[in-house]
Amino acid sequence: MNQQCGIVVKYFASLKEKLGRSEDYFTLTRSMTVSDVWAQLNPELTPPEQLKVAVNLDYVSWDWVVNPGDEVAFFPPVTGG
Amino acid sequence: MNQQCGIVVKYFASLKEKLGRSEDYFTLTRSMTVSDVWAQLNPELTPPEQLKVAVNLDYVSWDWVVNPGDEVAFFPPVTGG
Amino acid sequence: MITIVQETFNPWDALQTYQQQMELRVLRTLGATNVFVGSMRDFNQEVQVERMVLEYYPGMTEKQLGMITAQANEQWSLIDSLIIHRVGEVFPTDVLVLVAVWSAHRADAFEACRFLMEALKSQAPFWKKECVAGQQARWVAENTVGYKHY
Amino acid sequence: MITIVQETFNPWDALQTYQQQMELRVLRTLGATNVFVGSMRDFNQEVQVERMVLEYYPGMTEKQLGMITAQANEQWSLIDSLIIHRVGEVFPTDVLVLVAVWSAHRADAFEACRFLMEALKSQAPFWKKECVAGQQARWVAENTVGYKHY
Repeated sequence: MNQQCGIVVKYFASLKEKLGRSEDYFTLTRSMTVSDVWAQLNPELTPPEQLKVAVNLDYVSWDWVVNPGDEVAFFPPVTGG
Repeated sequence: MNQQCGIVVKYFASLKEKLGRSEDYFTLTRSMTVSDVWAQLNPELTPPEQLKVAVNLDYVSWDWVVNPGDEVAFFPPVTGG
Repeated sequence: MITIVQETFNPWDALQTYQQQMELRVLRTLGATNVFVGSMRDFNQEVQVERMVLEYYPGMTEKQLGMITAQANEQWSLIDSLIIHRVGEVFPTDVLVLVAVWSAHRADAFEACRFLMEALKSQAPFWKKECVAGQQARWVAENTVGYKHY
Repeated sequence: MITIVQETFNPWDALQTYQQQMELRVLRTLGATNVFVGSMRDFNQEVQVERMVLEYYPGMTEKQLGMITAQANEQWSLIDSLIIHRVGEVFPTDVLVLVAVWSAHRADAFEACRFLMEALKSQAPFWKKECVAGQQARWVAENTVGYKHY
């Protein structure tokens, strides 16, 4: 896989445990939103309503278009502090 | 002076310096409000508008009636903290 | 606890010491602590303040601080609180006041601590006299209101 | 300064150390410090929590904390701020988070500290998993809103 054409997808906390994995590598073959990325990688699971998504360490909405080289992350509401 | 019939009047901070004294002892000969007490002890000085008054360690208004044995205090707005 | 102190104090040491005296069963219920520390700046209204003298009204000051603490306990769900106020001669960087509030949840600690500070500044009989470089010492006229942003 | 720590820390020691490194010319401008300390209680929603595991998102967590600190600096007049957040395995009475804000005047310190805590709790990627006596470990679902009284 050419890293430049791929994206890294990370999962955290309860989502990571539910999916049983913490990271996916994925090669973009067409223009995709984060919503498309989720559907491609987790077709069996409708994303929980509260699920958050970040691209390159910033929060984005589900219609955000990803680019090759991006780091995408899905995670439940944060509970720190 | 019989302590039981008298009141102690205290002055603090800038008021104490202005008056040049920190305490007066005063024998009540009739029913008096704190306003009367001030007028009796400091006839030459109209009390500054912002001046605070306390009787027995609690804030009171200027029409509060004093009793023998009371501790009356006059002081400028507080500036602690 | 409410204390009036004549000597310089270190707020972090004071908090350490105070919290060390709490029982473990109390410590295990603490979720939130909010602390305010007020210290002496060397400038006030454009003039350089070299030192200050803090006067108070022994008896009334403690009573008023006790009353505002009781009010805070009525209004919020608090586990403990600590007020330490300095009096006497103070110099720049000296701590003037420490207010600390312990509670289970953060809203109570934040709000009660701020309430205590504002109430202290408007009710507790303390007066500051500033000694300004090259000028006669002057009494601070009045405290500012602290809730300016609301 | 923003720090993520893996080990137990004492908030009052941390503040002492941090403030000791400030320059005297900075210390002389400080009028107000507001500190929030969040610690682990042994009860949450009626069940006894024996320990917790705090997960975070290395990189994003620091970035988000940096962004909220920048926002606080835009909105209030601050001299310095410090955020320390614990991750990994924690036990009752352990400190989870410390937020400290230094300013010239108290309203800025109070408001910025509270803003930072609320922003941290809603934006910074940390997740708590509670290990409850006699039950399976469970992820905390969502943080409460802290401004309940306003």
